[in-house]
Amino acid sequence: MAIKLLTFGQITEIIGQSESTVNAMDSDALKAQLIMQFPGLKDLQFAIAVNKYVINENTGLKDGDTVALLPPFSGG
Amino acid sequence: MAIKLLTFGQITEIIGQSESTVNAMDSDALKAQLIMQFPGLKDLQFAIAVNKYVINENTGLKDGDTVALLPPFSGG
Amino acid sequence: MIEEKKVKKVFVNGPISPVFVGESIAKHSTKQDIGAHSIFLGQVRNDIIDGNAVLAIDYSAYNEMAEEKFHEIREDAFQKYSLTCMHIYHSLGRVEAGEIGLFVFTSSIHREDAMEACAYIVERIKEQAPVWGREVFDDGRHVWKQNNFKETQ
Amino acid sequence: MIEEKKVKKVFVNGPISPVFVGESIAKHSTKQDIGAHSIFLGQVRNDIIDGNAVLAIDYSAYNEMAEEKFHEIREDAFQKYSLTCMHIYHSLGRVEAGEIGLFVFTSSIHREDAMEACAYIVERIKEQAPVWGREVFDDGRHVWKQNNFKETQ
Repeated sequence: MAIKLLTFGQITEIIGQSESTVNAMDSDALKAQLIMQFPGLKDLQFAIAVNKYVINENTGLKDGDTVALLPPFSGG
Repeated sequence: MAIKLLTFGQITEIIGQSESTVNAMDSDALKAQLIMQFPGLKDLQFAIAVNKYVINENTGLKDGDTVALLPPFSGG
Repeated sequence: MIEEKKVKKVFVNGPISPVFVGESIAKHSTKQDIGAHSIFLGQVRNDIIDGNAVLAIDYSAYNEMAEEKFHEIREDAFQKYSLTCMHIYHSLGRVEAGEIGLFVFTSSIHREDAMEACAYIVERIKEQAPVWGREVFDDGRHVWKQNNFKETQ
Repeated sequence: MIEEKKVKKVFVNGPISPVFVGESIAKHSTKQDIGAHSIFLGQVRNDIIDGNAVLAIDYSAYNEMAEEKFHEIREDAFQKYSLTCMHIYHSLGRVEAGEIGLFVFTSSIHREDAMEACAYIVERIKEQAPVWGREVFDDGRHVWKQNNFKETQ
């Protein structure tokens, strides 16, 4: 299950890279695993997008999916 | 009682001049007198300003006052 | 007399050029507490009325009263909204279809003030400024425009 | 693929120049059914945060998602309001204090549509576009900006 992980803004600063490959069954598992690896994420608010759509509940992941971690937006 | 009469837009077209001197005791008398002289004014909606302030009721006029007949606005 | 000096010039002869709008925006780059600009532009439409197309609008005004009314609208807008800057320009004379006859420009720290003030000023002008537009048709005839407006305070 | 082609380019590198805004306005003089233009410009403020002044904002985005989101916002605005034209430009990269990073431009026959659509689009962008602004201070540090927005639609 190779998932492409994209990060932005402050999250990239914590993780140290903006693009990587990870393994996870679903979005909750991925989030838990990332927080374990990067405790700095715990205090951050962020949304998760799977294949460019923001999800609001745990979502199953399959090979080739792109998951993005989105800190609060500040465009405009 | 020399009143300076200013007209604009369609009213100037009916009266034939944009500035003239008239005599009248008050705004109602002036209006009646103008409608008598220029029957085309009867079917027109217009506001009256005395010394640049739009009046909403009959207003006494004194020597040197400026009265303006204002057809519906269409600026902007 | 001091009162008179505060009245900013609103009327311009002929259309308002897009280049002038760009230059007005550029002048605000030194005002670095501004976060938002809102701009309204009124453009002359080539409406078809009874089969004839509007070529242009010829604007005239009761200048002395209009300048006072614009001043009052300006003061009221500064009172109601937290604004950094406000500019109002209105054409007099002939403005061809496709050209601009009204330019309202408000600036503020946060976007709500600029946007709400801009709409407020436009409504007040349409409703209360003693300005008249004569729509000139391609067959040489004309009609006097009449504004629709919502009642503003 | 056909879907992709309809996506209009929103992102520009660096600030949006006032001259570009003027040129965009000028292009609409041939569209003579337009009666009203509404423009919103977001300008970078030199806010003082903890005693340090913001020099610039460095914008980055999740480009692919943002372009789709802008497209969706555009379609929704055309659905909700009667618009003749709509243009959205957003900066990426560094925009200095006093420079412009967002340009929303709506045009319509009657003024209400252009003004309401412009406000609607600005709110949707602030709330939903995956764009981030890094505020760079004069002492070299930075913070990540966070938008305030009203819930739209």
